[in-house]
Amino acid sequence: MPDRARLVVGVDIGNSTTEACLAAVAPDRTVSYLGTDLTRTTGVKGTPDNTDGVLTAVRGALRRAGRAAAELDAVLLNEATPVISGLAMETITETIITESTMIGHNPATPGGQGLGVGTTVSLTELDEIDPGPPVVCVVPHGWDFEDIASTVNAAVGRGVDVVAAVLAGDDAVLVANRLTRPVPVVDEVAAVEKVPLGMLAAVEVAAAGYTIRTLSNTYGLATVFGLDPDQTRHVSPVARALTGNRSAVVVRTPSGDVTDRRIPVGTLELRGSGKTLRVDLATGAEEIMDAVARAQPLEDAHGEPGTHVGGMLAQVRDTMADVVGQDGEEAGSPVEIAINDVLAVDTFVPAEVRGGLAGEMHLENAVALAAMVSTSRSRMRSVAERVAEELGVATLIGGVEGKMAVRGALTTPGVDRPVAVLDLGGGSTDAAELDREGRDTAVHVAGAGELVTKLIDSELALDDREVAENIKRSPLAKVESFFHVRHEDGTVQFFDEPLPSHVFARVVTLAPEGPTPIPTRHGLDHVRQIRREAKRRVFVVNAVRALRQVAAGGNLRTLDFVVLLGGSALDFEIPEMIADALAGYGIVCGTGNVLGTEGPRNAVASGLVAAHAAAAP
Amino acid sequence: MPDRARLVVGVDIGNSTTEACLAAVAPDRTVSYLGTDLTRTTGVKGTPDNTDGVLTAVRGALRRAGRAAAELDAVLLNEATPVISGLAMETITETIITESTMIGHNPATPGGQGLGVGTTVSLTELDEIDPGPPVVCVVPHGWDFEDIASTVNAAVGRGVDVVAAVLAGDDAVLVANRLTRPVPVVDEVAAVEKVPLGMLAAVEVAAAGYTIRTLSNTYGLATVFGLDPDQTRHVSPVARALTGNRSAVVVRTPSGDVTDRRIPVGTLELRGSGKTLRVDLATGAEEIMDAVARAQPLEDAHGEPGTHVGGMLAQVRDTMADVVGQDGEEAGSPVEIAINDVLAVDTFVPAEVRGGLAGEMHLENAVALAAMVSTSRSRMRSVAERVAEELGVATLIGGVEGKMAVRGALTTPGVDRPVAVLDLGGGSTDAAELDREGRDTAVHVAGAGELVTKLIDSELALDDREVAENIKRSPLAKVESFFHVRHEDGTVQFFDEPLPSHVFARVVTLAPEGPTPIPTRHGLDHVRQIRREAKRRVFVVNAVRALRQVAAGGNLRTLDFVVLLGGSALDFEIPEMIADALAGYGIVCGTGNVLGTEGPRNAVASGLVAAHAAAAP
Amino acid sequence: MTHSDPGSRPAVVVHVRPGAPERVLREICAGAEEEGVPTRVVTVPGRSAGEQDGSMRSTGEHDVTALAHAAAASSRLDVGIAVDAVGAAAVHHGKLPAQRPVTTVETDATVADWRRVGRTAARIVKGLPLS
Amino acid sequence: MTHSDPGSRPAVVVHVRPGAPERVLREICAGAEEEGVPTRVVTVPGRSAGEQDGSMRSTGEHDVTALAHAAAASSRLDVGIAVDAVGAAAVHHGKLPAQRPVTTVETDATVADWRRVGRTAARIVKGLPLS
Ligand SMILES: Nc1ncnc2c1ncn2[C@@H]1O[C@H](COP(=O)(O)OP(=O)(O)O)[C@@H](O)[C@H]1O
Ligand SMILES: Nc1ncnc2c1ncn2[C@@H]1O[C@H](COP(=O)(O)OP(=O)(O)O)[C@@H](O)[C@H]1O
Ligand SMILES: [Mg+2]
Ligand SMILES: [Mg+2]
Repeated sequence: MPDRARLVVGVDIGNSTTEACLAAVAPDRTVSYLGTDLTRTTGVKGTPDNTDGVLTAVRGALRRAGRAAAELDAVLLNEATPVISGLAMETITETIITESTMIGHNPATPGGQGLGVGTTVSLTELDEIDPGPPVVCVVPHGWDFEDIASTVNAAVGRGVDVVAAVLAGDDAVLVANRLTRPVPVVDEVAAVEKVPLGMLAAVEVAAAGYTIRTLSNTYGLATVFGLDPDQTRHVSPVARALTGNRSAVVVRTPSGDVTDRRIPVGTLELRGSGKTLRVDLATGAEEIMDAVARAQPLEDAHGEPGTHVGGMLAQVRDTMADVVGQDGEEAGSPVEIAINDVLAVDTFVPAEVRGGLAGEMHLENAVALAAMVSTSRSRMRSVAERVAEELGVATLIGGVEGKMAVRGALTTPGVDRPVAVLDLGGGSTDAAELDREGRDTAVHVAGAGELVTKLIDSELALDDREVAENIKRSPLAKVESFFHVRHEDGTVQFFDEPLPSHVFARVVTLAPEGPTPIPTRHGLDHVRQIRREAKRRVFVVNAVRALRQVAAGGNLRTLDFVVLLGGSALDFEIPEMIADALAGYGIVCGTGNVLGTEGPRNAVASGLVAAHAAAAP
Repeated sequence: MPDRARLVVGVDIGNSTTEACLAAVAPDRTVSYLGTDLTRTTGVKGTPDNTDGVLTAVRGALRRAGRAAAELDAVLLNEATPVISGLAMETITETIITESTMIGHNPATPGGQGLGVGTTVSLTELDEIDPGPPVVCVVPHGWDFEDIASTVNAAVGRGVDVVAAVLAGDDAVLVANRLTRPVPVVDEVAAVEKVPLGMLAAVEVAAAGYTIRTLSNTYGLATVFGLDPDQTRHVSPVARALTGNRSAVVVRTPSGDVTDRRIPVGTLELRGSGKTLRVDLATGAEEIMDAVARAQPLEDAHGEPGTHVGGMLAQVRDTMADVVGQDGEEAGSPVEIAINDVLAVDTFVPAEVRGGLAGEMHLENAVALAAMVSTSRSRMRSVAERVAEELGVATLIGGVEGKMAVRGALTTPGVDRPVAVLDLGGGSTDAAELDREGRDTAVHVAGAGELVTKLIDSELALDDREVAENIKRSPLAKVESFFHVRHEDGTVQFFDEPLPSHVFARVVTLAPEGPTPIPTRHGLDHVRQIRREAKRRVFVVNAVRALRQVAAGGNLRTLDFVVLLGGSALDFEIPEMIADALAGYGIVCGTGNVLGTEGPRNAVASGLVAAHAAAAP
Repeated sequence: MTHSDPGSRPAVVVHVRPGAPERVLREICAGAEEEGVPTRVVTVPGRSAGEQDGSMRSTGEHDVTALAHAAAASSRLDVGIAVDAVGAAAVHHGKLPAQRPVTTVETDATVADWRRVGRTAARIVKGLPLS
Repeated sequence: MTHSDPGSRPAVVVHVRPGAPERVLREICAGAEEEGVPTRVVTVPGRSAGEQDGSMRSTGEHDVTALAHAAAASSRLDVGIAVDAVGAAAVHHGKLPAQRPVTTVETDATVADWRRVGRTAARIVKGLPLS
């Protein structure tokens, strides 16, 4: 044992963040923590590119503690299990309208109110029509609202029974206001020229604040069109597609139809626990996760080649191959790349309906998959060599991340063995447990902060990862006037300077620079619910799943203290969601406060130091 | 067979509504429907008091058809199964604060921001305190905000480290604005005199729009108070109770505690299917409904005497005994009263926390039970006799409600056998099925519109059935200014006359007379979610449960057409919720349109006519 | 047209008659301040603020209501309060008819009532239920 | 002080200069009407509506902006539109600084632009996103 305190720095290279913890280890093995730092990980975790980030973090910690690199006795690196995660999403349903049977796009300003049923006639032919059975007037592009109204009024004056209108432009209210006899009017039908003429059609517009009642009811459609039971069975999807709309048009054509088709996406093959299980991706998350549980511990997963699943998994595997394989120096033994965990989440994607006449959107079902890929080969050696070279300090590769995290977590006030940690990262949720006897276990499960961001991104059709990440990280607000916003908890905040008009009446996230609008027609609570549900479906599900794998006998009740760590433990609501879910098992759960000061950060880095001190010769 | 058309009227006496259907039955048995009517049921269903309602409905239908009572050949009454339903709700958890450990009442306007940890000292003693460790100043009632601020400022000026304040009055912002050194201030602590002095306390106030992070985290509390693992385990409920608050105070006392106690409410005993199952009410709805399913068909249910459950079920049974037993004329055979179905729903009740210092509320778990009681004895005979007497017309008691409802439902356009109906009433959800061969089955399950109203009432702590019924029946709106409201779908409605100030900024339901405020601090979406969840937990659950009992082999996929009937099928969202839930089983589901004109009303009454015509001699 | 002078900081405008009791004004302003909404106090001499409303030159409720309406009209937040010489007070909104104040209190009101006046004005601004 | 005359029906006020093109005005009003918000058109002679803002008596953007601000000030809904003699238009809100209109369009605008002007004004009133 050395006779002076040794200066060591633990470094944790994560997928997103590299953290350092500087400490002095006294000859009697007591540890004095001197400073910490964190920086973005450079390059893909476990590759030589990480060196820059490591140096930044180590130097940062030294600077904060007022020490020099020359004083360092050792750099301790985590083992950085080569675990990466991949994300993919597949739409499994598709809505198709044939023969332009249905217009259900919910324009913001339909006109009139009520239900009109009649034969479709083009406005251009209205003056040739004789009085007779009711007609629904279809107005092509380019007509002015006053001309539309006067043409319809003239026909009505001649005794033609015009009971509704369908317009190309955004003129429904204007036209309705000018009709001598009020009828429901649906507008903004972009492809109005495709509306079949000479067919029976029904147009319904509900009062403001209400939704249609007849066309969204299968038997309402049957009544309106006089359908027989067999035909009724066929229009049932039309009724369902129109549910919740304020207005709609349904045209009865000989074989018009709306179908909700399942897209074949292929089969997932899971190998583990001595069996091979096959599960159709289209059956949804519940069945997939059931199969994953039965194949526990999972050894590998494959997707049927040539199918969507096949492509998804191949892609994740390829990324991993790139990571471990490119560097010639470490070639040799064949690299084994296996998928050790899969998380499937049911989700939906707003998608344009095929065959729609007005850009109708429908929420299609989809399945998001996160896969956890590991390999037998690590390239941390070369990271260590480079760090040693740059700093001129012995660089050691320390213990397994999860096990180190537990040690770090134990520095949180109030925590004792047996303790389990949940490291809520970007790509994976890692759990580790240390029991009363000092035995520890650690697992990685697929799916974490990145998947949450992705779900928010796709469910809100943002197509902007940064906006989705903002939504994830901060409470929402609604801009209620040019001078104030209302936070999601109902409190109001005023601004002295007027807010820009592009955020007016928008749901926003509040960045220090000001409100950032979320490009969506949905209200604050809808966005909030999507945000919370995404977090719940990833982190609450994974917390339970991961803890079951480390708890004795898979029984959560054997756990006592659970400490939440990692970047996603900084979230303003994820920790409380997990604590709520675990409370039922008698578990004490909270966000870690590593070293009593670092919050949920730095557990692995400080754990490396602690393990090193305990094992010191 | 008679050689002229016979004039008959079918009458359906429901728990809430009495409906009549007038028709002419031709010698060849073809039926011409002439008119319908409906009125509130008079008295309890199945008792002689119903007569008045029957007469009103029959006369209404006659008047509409322009016929006289003298022309009637027969009045057809439903069998009116003596089925009543009872509702009860029991709180199963209770939150208790001992030694005034915690103040978590979330005042609307706390002051300052951040976390302060120190020893509690009364403001009255602040001028006697020497500079030293940090103190949290506790301000009794009656102090003016300027005096509070100047006293604190004077102490701080002398070097006393005041780190936070707790006030009786609503003065936190006023005081915080006048402090020379800003600290977090929590106000409106009504029982401030009970805050223990000389104890370590932590006060946290988050920024507007955010929630506290330290005191709602178990390990945050452990850090702040330097707790050992055992103590940490004990404060875990405190952290959970404070989750979601913007401000909080936690005082560390020798044995202070917050507990979430389970209230013993007793055991439910279910007899059926040759077994007797016992289930603890406190285990919640899932376990109870599981047991109910295993005891299917349920023959009777009892609650342990002397417990809450016992009281609940005895009460329902007593009401039924009153209904069937009071009328001496029908005594004779001993009356058998049995509980044939139970629906348990998990719910919550906002309740004041015992031991709270500021009227803290907590959502306590509760179980709502709907029970379906039936008896072997019906008193419809006496109703029939009175009707016959008053109208001078032969009055017959026709078939079972459910079976009649199916016949009525078949008059809905587009419907064919096999068909199932769901009669969504006030007290019970009734299902009936008619298969291709003409075999029919019918069941009543407990829980319907009244239970939905009750859940809304108690979850929002309204204590006003009428407001709850309004919330159930109509979309919500928020009054956004003196001149406009925003409907729950986001559309805006303007008023020329200013809205009264008592509805300003309130969530309202829109009655024809104007907006009615909902007395709640919650936002529109919270109320909306409670409304929808109540409907889902009662009607979607019951639809599936009831249909399983009538479907061949309990398999919903054997069903083809499902027709929704009854008062609750008039709801603006219940039918679509049920249709959504059944779509997965390939079922065509919609709201009935009896006779092609009556909507979901009049199915039983018109079914009675149809059955009578089919069976006519 | 000073009513919406965009230079001034948004505030609830309080019009007070000369001689209005200091403690009434203090509690009213405190009520708004506790809600986080600033007030701007303007002393309005005489009773002439009812000029839009010639018929209401008498003392009492009419005067304080008209004065509050004028205060609201000059507030960028559209909300005004008035306190008359004997301590009666009213809260008004610029878009409401002049004769329909949001709330008024008499001269015999309590500290709690005055606080409520300020709080009500602030809560109109914040779009929160008034009670 | 006509700006909030509570007797008038709430409407977006449109100030037009004499000679403003009829079709511009028509489409602007149509844009608001389609959104269900009424407009009140007031012809304002000369260019004197910029009087609050003495420096901006020139034609063009400044005039139409000031005119729209004045229109907003006279609207019970706080929203105004202006159309000048050559067909340039602006939308303004009464609480915004005079020189910061919500939107403006030039004389070479299209039917769709003019509709959008009316729609924008209406959507401010309704509290809906402007685009
Ligand atoms: N303040 C925050 N709130 C919510 N999420 C956060 C916050 N900071 C980081 N994250 C999330 O944490 C994840 C990265 O966690 P981290 O522990 O740094 O990952 P890793 O362990 O893989 O390096 C990302 O998904 C990121 O969105
Ligand atoms: N328009 C409506 N919207 C929603 N619920 C309604 C409506 N009208 C009646 N109800 C509900 O229907 C229930 C009564 O249904 P009904 O069929 O009349 O009962 P019953 O069959 O027992 O006589 C009540 O719970 C009532 O709240
Ligand atoms: Mg439109
Ligand atoms: Mg306060």
